[in-house]
Amino acid sequence: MSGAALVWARLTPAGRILAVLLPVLAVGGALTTALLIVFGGAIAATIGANLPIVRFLAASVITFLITVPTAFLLIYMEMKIIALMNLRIGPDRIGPAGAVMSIVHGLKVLMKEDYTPPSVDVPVFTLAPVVVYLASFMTVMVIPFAPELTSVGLELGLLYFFAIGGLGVVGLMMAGWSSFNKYSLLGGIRAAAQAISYEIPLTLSVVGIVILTGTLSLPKIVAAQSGSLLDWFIFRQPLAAIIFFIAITAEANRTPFDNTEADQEIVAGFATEYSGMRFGFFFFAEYVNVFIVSALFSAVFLGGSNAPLVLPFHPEIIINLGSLGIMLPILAGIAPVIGTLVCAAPIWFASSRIKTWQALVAGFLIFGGLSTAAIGFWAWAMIPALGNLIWFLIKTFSLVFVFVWMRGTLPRARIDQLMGFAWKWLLPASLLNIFATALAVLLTTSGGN
Amino acid sequence: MPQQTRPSLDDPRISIPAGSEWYEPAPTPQTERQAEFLTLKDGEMFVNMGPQHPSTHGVLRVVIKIDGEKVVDLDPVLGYLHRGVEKLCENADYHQAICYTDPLEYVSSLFCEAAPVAAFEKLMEVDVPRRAQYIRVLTMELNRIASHTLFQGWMALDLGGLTPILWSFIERDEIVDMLAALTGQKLLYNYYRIGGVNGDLNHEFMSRLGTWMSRAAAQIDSNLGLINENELFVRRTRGLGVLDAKTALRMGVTGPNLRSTGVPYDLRRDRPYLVYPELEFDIPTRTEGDSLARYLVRIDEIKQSIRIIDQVLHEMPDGPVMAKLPRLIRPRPGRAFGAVEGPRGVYGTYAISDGTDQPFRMRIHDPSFVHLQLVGPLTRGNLIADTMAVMASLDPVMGGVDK
Amino acid sequence: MDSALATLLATKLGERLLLPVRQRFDETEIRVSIAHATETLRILHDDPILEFEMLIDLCGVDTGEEMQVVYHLSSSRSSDWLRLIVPGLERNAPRIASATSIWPGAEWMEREAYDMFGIIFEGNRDLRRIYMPDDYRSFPLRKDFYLADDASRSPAAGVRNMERAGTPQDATPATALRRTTGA
Amino acid sequence: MARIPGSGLVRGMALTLTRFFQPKRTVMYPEVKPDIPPRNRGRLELVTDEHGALKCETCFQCAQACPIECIDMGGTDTKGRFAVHWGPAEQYAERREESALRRSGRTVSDAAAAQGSSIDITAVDATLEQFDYDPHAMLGILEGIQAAYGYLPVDALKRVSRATGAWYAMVYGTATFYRHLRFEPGRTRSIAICRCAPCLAAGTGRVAGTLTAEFNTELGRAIPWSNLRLETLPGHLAEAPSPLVVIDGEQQRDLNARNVETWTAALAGRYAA
Repeated sequence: MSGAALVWARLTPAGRILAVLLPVLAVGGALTTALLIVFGGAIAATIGANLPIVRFLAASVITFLITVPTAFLLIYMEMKIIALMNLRIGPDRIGPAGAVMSIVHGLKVLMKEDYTPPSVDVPVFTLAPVVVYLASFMTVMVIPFAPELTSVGLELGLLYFFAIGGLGVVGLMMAGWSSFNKYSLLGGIRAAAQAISYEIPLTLSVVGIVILTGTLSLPKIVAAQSGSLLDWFIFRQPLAAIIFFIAITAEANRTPFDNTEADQEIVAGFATEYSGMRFGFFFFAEYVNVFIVSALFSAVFLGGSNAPLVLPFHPEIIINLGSLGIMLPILAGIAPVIGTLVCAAPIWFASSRIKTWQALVAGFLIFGGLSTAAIGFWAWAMIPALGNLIWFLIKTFSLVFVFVWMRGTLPRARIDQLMGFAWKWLLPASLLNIFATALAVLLTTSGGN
Repeated sequence: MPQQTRPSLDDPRISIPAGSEWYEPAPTPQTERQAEFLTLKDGEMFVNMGPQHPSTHGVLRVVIKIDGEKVVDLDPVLGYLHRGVEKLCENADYHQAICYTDPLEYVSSLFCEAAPVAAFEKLMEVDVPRRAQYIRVLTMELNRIASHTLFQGWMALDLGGLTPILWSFIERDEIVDMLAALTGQKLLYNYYRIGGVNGDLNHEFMSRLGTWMSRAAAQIDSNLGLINENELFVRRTRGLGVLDAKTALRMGVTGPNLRSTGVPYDLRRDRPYLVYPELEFDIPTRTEGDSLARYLVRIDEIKQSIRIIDQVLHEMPDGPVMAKLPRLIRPRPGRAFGAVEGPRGVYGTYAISDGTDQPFRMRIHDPSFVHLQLVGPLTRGNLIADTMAVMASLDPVMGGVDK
Repeated sequence: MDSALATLLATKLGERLLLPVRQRFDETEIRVSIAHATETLRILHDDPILEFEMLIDLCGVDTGEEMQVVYHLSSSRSSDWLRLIVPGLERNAPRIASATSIWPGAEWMEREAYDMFGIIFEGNRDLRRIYMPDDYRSFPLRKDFYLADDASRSPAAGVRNMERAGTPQDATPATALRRTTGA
Repeated sequence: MARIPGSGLVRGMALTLTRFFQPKRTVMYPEVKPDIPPRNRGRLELVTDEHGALKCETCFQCAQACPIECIDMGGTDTKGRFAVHWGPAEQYAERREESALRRSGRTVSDAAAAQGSSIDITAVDATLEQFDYDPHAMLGILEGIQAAYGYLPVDALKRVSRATGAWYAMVYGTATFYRHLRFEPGRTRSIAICRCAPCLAAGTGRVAGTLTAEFNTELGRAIPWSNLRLETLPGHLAEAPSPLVVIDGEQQRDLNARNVETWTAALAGRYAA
């Protein structure tokens, strides 16, 4: 047995991993540095030359990366909220309050057998989940999280949104037809019919806002709602808001309009024959859709990233950390200790029954809270985009909560009642809304000159 | 199969080729009705619902012939849960027979015990002590409430609501724990004996019952507030699967399904048994006869059952709970038909004794078996979703249907 | 038991009764022959005084020598169960007219009786196995059908006899189809 | 229900929102197990006496008598190969089990009797000789044995049973009937716990609870496998402090309201050995 083998045999698993990893990293790092030194200028020139493409690629990668955690978060929200409404506790074993449960679900889906039934149309069957997921995450790119945080500020953002969002139905149809199952077929056809019926009021309901703002770009629509609470379109276009909300509920296949996967009627709808990660794509796409439609609603009607109340002042905090010099690391080192002691002291003096370590823990928590609040305030003051993003996410997730709440409460509508509602009520109402808005605009402008 | 202009998925031209291992030849019709069912018209296709399906209560298989979303025809296929209980009862002695009938309808098993026990008591010509009669009424009404609360959860679940089933299971669990404290078992209480009941009321049961009675009515009402006036629920069930009184009588329908058509037929009134004649309660009836009426009649029965329990608790006499009987039940030769009014209808037992210690023939009649015939006539021409609503409103339990 | 019902039945049905009306507990029992079964049911159902509108139960009985079909009827007029027994179906080819023309709800109960006893109800449009699989040959509730543990209790007669349970000639589904379709 | 359209939906939503904040009804199963109702007719198990021997005679009459075949005795067959579920009594190994034979008055094979004799039984034989192997003089025999050994060894009882021909059940019954006959060596150390109100308030309740839990017994019952006996003090001694615990007649001074837990733990540790 050679020496190397002997050493290798002595190593622990972690040691073996390191022994493999370190040389690879060293060599790889050396190579990359060498490449950068040699071709760095050229690469930078290329990137600088066609910045839009790079920006687009980066944006698409980032959006793709944020969809999955969003889906996990929404799945966990749904499990937990519906459980609490059912007087259950819900997931509580994995992670704090079961927060990791949905990730474990994702791993389970990954580990499941990916089964392709006989006599399915294999290419279509395989492509369908991809199409659905693509359609749902491509729409994320036009969502204006904040004025500075819009990955692609399309001028036709709203139109693009509806177009790509409608594309998901193609995937559902593909899944329904290709999986050679009657339940799947029914589910796919239901999805198509429902989407076609509700695209129309969905699109028509925002025409009023387009008339008011004169643009289709989502950032501009959000900007048009800046100002006080009453500038939000939900107060200026309440009828449109109601129609839009119902329509997006149907678009996202949420209860009470989840006829496409009505498990009491058609077992799992279009996803009946799917398993493993292919089913996971459908599953994620559903929740990403919920997030997207909530984001769209909050962007179009709830003022997007605008704060509901405009603060009269915007604090300007100028701290030049560099000016502290050597004190900075010292401060960073001793400030927590001093702060903890300072916060712990009053508690410790307050009562003799409180043990010292309890007082210290409480003081540490208090100091942590205070410092976090201070840093947050500082960040909010320094980076305005952060405040906007926070407002946007608050609105979006409150809407997500409303969707989950409805799922926990309402029974399902029958498919024909669903259609009838779309064609008989929502369509005329949205047309009425358009005419009223146009008339109002006409009168005001003519009155103006 | 006739030449079709709009091919369906059952068309051999696009279905699985005969060579493949997944190929199933079409079943050969055995009767006129089946032959008529198996012929497909333009664009019709079969959808095989069950035996494992989210909304068939138990293992029921329903072959549905649909045209698009419309249900053209429908053929329930039974027997997936068949245990041959009647044959088993003929090979067991009378006590064991009661034990066998217990798991027939696992949702309300006390009624499945009460019917054969009534028949055997007729055969033995034994008078049940009054306290035992009161205890039987009390437990049966409790079981009726448990079954109906569970039904309203089921109904909402089959219409797509997630929450009510869990709330009604909370209510049911309290009653079930109560009965477990009394009888020892949670689901299949084998509590009734020939000539009485297995054990007297104990303190745990009474305390649980007291706490439950203090808040049952309000709690159940607040649970109902979730869907009773919900527009979606009402729109889906009103005017769906309308059953008129004459058809109901000709189809042999009993129980709440019959009362929802306006016929106030209730064994507790028309064929008085136990101490029901001395108790005061109403027979809730509706005249619409649709799914909503079937639902609401059951909801009203819950309130009446609470009334009955209240009276029983006040009038409960003292005394023995078991009549004096030989250990080995050996009745005189004869025939007897015992029936009770259950949460789903008339549970009947027709027992023939030949003088031995085993019933010579024991026929068990279960209302769900009859009511399941209605699913076809009531859903023909409606949508697939309505099949679920109708089936849920008829409230069959496959354990009883398949015997 | 109400004796008024007994006299009423005696007058209404008259010579159709094979035995005088028997009453025990809250049950009134009459017996009619196979030939008169359908019209007796018709009378009981249609008569404005009797109006036994509800067919509570329909079942077959194998007494070992013969087959019986037992109907349990209920009327709003009387507080008695009416039990109508139709005796004397021979065990090899039990055959009786169906009651589905009066009570469509009797269809499945007749199917069950056919499934368990092989009794053929002429006129039932859907007379086939309901519990047992379609290719099942024997009729479980007949007295010559032994249970497995029954066999273990009586070593002489048991598993051996289980599979050759008495199957009446031409009581197979095909003949039922022939009967009902008149082919 | 002719009201504003959607009011039903709104009411339902409001109801779920109220339930959202109400206390939850989940039973955390693996931690919290539901109690079995006292009338539960579940699985029956054969109980063993404090010597680890079967108390059941395996006469199978319960299984034969149960009207609904709820009792169903099973076990391993006599060769220890298969688990027999239903069969004649003779084919169960439990039926050959020594104490089952002895209790049901069946003859015990010598092997079964010999393998248990761990003490020298000359004194037993002497006592038996003195009483002329007379089962009617059982009390005298047992008293003699206790005088010889200080207590009643199980093997001595077996020997008595075989020698006098009396059923072991009879010997054992006699031995358990009389208070002064003991199964355990040595004199019984008695721990008497005062349960008057001030003492309970001072923590004797915790003492009693800990000790009963520790020794798996109840107050006032001997613990056969140790020479310890937990009792309730009939009355609070005069001018005695609370809490009061008396061990073998001497009251424990070092016990006070603050060190109840530690003191009890120490006591339990001392007597567990």
